[in-house]
Amino acid sequence: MRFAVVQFPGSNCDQDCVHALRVLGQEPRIVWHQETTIHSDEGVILPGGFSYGDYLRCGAIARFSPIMQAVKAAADRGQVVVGICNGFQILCEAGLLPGALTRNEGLHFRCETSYLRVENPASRFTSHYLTGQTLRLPIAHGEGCYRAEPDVLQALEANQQILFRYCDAEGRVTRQANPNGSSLNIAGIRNLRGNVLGMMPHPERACEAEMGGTDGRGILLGAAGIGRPI
Amino acid sequence: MKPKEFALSLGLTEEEYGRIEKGLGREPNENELGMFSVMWSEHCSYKNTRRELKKFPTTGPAVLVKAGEENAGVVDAGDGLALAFKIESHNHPSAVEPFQGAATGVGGILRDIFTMGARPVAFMDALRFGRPEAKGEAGKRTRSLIKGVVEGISHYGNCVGVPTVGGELVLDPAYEGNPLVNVFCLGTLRHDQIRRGAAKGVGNPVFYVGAKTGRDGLAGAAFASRDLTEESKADRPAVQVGDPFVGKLLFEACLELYARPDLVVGVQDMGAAGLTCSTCETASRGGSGIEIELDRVPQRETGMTPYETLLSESQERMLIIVHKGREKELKEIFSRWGLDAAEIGYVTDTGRVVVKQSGKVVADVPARLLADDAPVYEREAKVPAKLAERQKLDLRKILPAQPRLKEDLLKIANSPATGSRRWIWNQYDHMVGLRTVVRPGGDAAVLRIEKPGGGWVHVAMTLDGNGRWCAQDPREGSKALVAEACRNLACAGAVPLGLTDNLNYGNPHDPEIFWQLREGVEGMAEACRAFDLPVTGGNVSLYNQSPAGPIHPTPVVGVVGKVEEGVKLVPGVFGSGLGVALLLGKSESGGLGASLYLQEVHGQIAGKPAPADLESEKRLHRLMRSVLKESGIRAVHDVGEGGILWALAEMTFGPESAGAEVDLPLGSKERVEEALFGEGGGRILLEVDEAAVTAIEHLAKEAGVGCRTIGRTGGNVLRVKCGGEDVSWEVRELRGMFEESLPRALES
Amino acid sequence: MKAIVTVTLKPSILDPQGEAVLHAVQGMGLKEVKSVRIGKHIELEIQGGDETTLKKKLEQISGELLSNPVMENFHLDLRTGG
Amino acid sequence: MKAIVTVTLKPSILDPQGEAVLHAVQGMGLKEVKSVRIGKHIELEIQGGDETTLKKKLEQISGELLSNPVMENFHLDLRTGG
Ligand SMILES: Nc1ncnc2c1ncn2[C@@H]1O[C@H](COP(=O)(O)OP(=O)(O)O)[C@@H](O)[C@H]1O
Ligand SMILES: [Mg+2]
Repeated sequence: MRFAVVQFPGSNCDQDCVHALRVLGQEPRIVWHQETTIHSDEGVILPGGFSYGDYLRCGAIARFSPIMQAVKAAADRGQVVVGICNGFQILCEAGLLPGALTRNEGLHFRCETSYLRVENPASRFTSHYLTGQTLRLPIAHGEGCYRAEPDVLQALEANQQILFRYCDAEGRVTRQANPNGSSLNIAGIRNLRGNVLGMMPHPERACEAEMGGTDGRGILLGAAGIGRPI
Repeated sequence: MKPKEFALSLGLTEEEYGRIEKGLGREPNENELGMFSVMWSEHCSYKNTRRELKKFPTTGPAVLVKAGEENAGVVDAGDGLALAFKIESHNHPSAVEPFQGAATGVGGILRDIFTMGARPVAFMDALRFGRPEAKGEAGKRTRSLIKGVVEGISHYGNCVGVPTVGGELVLDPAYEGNPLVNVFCLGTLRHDQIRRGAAKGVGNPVFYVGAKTGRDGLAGAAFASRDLTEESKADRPAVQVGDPFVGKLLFEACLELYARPDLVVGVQDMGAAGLTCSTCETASRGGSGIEIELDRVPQRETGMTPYETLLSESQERMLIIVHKGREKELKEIFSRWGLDAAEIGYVTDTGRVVVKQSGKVVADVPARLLADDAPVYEREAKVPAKLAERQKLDLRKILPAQPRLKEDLLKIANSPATGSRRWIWNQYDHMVGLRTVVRPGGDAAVLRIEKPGGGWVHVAMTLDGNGRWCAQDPREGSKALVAEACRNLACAGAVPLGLTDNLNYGNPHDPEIFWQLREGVEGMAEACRAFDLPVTGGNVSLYNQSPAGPIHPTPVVGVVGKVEEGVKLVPGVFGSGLGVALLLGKSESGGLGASLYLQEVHGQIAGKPAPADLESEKRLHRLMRSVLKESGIRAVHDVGEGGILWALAEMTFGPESAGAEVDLPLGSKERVEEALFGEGGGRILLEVDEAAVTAIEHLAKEAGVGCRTIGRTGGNVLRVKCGGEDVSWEVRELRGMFEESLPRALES
Repeated sequence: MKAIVTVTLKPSILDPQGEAVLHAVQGMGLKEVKSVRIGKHIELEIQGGDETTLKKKLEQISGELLSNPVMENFHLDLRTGG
Repeated sequence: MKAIVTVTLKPSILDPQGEAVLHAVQGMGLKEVKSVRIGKHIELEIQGGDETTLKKKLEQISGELLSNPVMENFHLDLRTGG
C-alpha cells in the first residue's frame, strides 16, 4: 500500500513523514490540500504542523479543505487514515475520531520525549508491539489534551480504541507521566472500525537511531500493512 | 513645517539635512525625508559603527558571500553545500511587547536567510533579562518578560516548522531595564542556489509579495510629523504583529519560485524601513533604478499616505524582481500558496528610486545616496573612569578565611542564573525537520544536513556572549567568548567555518560606551584572525539603556562549524558504569576575576576575566577533534562559567545521574576557590573508558596539550579533593536544584 | 451589518487558562473573584446579502467552524446598522 | 455578580487569526463577510465585595492583566444579579 501525505498550508511535518516512510522503504505521494482525490489503494497521513496557523482552534480550518472530503470518503471505504499531532486534531475536528484536543493543561507547548504504553496490540497500528510494551516517542504540541464526554471515554475504553497512553519509563500510567492533562492519559486512539488512527506523539521522528530511537517504525509499518499483519 | 525642521524632528542632524539637500540638488519633501531618516539611522546605515566593523576579518577560502554584501553571509560546507546564517536583535520591540517583539524578531531573521535562497533549518536564541526572583515590581516585570519572549519565539519558530536548537539565557540585573533578544537562523542551500538582492535588467518587473501593508511600526523613532501626529495615537501602532503562518507560506513559495530556472533576478526582504529599504538597496546593488506605484501595493488599511506606505514595517513581505515575461509563473506560485503578489513597478537605468502615487511622483531619490552614502561618524572613545577601580580584586576581602566549598556549589546549583534551561527549550520544537542530532542542553547543537548528492554533512553551532566578562574587560572578554564558542564546537568535533555577531551596547554618543564597543570589536577581530574565522555578518544594536543605566557591553557571537569526518558525537554528561575523568588543556584556573562565582556566591562583579590564550586554545581544539575520532570516549564538556567544579557538576546531570570522584590541581599561588571556580578557558573535561586513556595521552603529548587523569566517574556522589579540601555532594540533590531553580524562580 | 459570535467553553470542560488568570487576579488582590472562564469574541463585518439567509448561514458557520460542539457553546448576535 | 471583559485588538493592529478565519468563512460561501476580528471574552464570577471598589479594581485588572494596552482595548461590563 502507498501513502498519500496531505500537505495543508502550514503543515510542517509533511517532509518528515515522507523521509521516515522512505527510510522504511515506502515511496509516498504528497497531496496538496486543494486536490480532491485519494486513490482507492492509498493510505492517508495527515501530518503534524500548524495548518492554517492553527488559528481559531487547531485543525478547525483544515477540516474544510477540499481534500478532506476525499479523506472522509477513503476512511468510509475502510482505507487507512493516520493523523499525527495536528493531523489528530484535524481528524477530531472533522468527526473522523471522537473528542477534541485542547490546550495543554500546563499551558505551555511541550517538545520532549514521551513514554507510551501500548494498550491494544490487536490493531493494525500496534501489531508490531506487545501489550504493555513501552515506547519512546517525541511529542511536540501545545494543544494535545484529549477531551471527550464521559460516555465517549467509556466507549473508547470498552471498545479498546485507546491504543497508546502516556506512561513513565517503567510503563506506569500515572498522572505525572501525562504531559498535557489528557483524559485517561490518552495519547492515541483509533476509530471503531479500526482503520483511522489519531495520535499526538510523532512516530516519524523515531524511525532512525540517529534521531534518538526507532520505536516509531512499527506504527508506520503496521499502518502500511507491513510486518505482522493481523 | 519647513523641510529642515521636519528633518530635525525625525532625528536627522543639520549636517545630514545639508547632505541630503546637496545630494538631491533641491529641497527634499516629507516623504523623502522620511526615507532618509530611516535609511540613515544607525539601524540601517551603521553610521556610528561602520569604521569599527571594517576591523573584522571577512574573507577566507570558505566564504561564498561576504559580510555586508547581502542579507546574510554564506559559507561553503563542502560537497556543493552552502550555509547561510546570521543573527539579529529585537531588543526594544521585545521590551515593549515581549511576545510579539520576540516573534517578529524570529520572523525577521528567517526572511534574511531565505532571501539568500536557503531553506531555513535552525534557530538559536540569545536572551538576557534581569533577575526573575527579584522582589517586587522588578521581579514581576522580569518574569513576565521572560515568559512572553520565550512564548513569542516558540510561537513563531514552532509554527514555521524550523527547530530552535540552542541558545542562551543570562539573568543579570544589568538587563533589568533593557532585555536582549537576539535570534540566529541557519539555512542550507547548494552553491548554485545563492540569490542576490540586486535589481538588474531595465524593464524587469518588480513584485511585492506576502502580507498586506498596514501602519505597523510607524510610531518608531523615525516617526514624527505634524500632519500625522494629529491623528489619534490609537491607530498608530508601534507594535508589529507577526504572522508565522504567512511567514511559512512565504518561504515555501519563495523557495519554489527560486527553483524555477532563470526566473528570479533579485530578492530582498522588507524588514526595517520596508519598501524604502528594499527598493533602494536592490537598486543600489544592481547599479540601477526602480520606479514603483504605491496604488498597487496591497494594503490592509485604507487611506494610507505615501509616507506611511513607504515606511511601514508590516511583517512577512518581500520584494522580488523577475525576468520580464515570467510574471505569470510568479503569480501562479504565490496564488497557489494563497499569498498576494502585486507588480508594483519596474527596473530603470536612472539610478533613482522613483515613487509615485496615483501617477504623481511623491519621492525621487538616487538609490545610492539613500542606501550607501549615509554619513560615517568617528565617535569619541574614552576609557571608563571607574574601570580601573572595578578591575581591582582583593580576594582576601571577599572570601572567608576557611573555604565553604560545600555551600558555595549548592548556592550555584540553586541559582536560576545557572539552572537548567529545559523550561525554555521544551517550549521550542527542537526536532522538527529530522535534522537535530544533538539537541539543546549541550555545548553545541549538531544538525545533519543532506548533501546535494545524498549522504549527510554534520553541522555544529553555538551562541555565546558574556556581558560580565566584557563589562570588566571588553577586549579580553570578547576574545574569550570567541574562544569559548570555538571550544564548544570542538567538543562536537567541528571546525569553525564562520562567525556572525550581534553587538549589543548602550548609547554610542557616550564615549565610555563607544570605547567598550571599539575594544569589543578589536578583541573579537583578533580572536577571529587567530582562529582563521571569517565574520560573515551580524547586527548592531545600540542605545540599550534605561534610566538605571546601560546594559553590560554584550557582544554575542554565533559560530557555525562542520563536524570532521570520523568524529563520533558524545554527550556532555556522564554515562552509566565506571569511567576515567580526564582534564585536557591548562591546569591553571585563570582566577576569579569577573567570575560567576563572585557574582552568585558573593554578590560582586570585580576583577578582570582571565585573558584568552588563543594559541593554546587552537591546539586544544585540534586535539579535541582528533580525540573524538578515537573509540572509548563517553562524554565531553568544556569548562566555562562556574569553573571546573560547575562543569563537573553539570556532567553529573545526565539521565544516569552518575557521579565522580576527582582530585583537582591547585596552582602554586591559588586559593582553592580559584582553582575550582575560576573561569579561564582552554580546558575540557572528558569521560573515557580506561582502555582509551593511553591513546589520548599520546595524542595530547603530540599536540603539546596538557592531559591529566583527575579521577573516576560513577557512583551517585560528586566528590572533589583539592588543596587539602575534600568535599562531597549527593548528585540527586544537586540535580534537583539544577532542574528546579529556573522554573521555581519564574513561578515566584 | 455586524455579527458578533461569542464562543464559550461548556461548563463541564476545564479551562486551565481561566484558572491561571483566576490565580493572577486573586494575586492582585481581587479575592472576590471566584472563577474565570475565557472564551472568544468574534466580530464579523458584513456587507450586502439578505438578512434571513445570512443569519442561517452564520448560525451554521458559528456551529461548525467558529465553535467546536464537543466542547463549546456559541451565541450569535446580529447587529444591523452597526 | 458577573463581570464580562471583552478584549479586542486596536483597529490597525494586524489580526492574523481573524485573517485566516475570514478566508475560511469566505471559502465556505459567505462572500458578504468583509472582515473578521477575534478578541477575548472573559467571564469573571464575583462574590461579595463593594461594587464601587470592585469596579475600580476590575478596570485596573482589565487594563493591566487581561489586556495589553499597547495593542488592545477592553470593555468591562458588570452585571449584578446575573
Ligand atoms: N556586527 C556586524 N558585524 C559584521 N557585519 C555586520 C554587523 N552588523 C551588520 N553587519 C552586516 O551589515 C549588513 C547589513 O545589516 P542589516 O542592516 O542588519 O541587515 P538587515 O537589513 O537584514 O537588518 C549585513 O550584511 C550584516 O551582516
Ligand atoms: Mg535584511
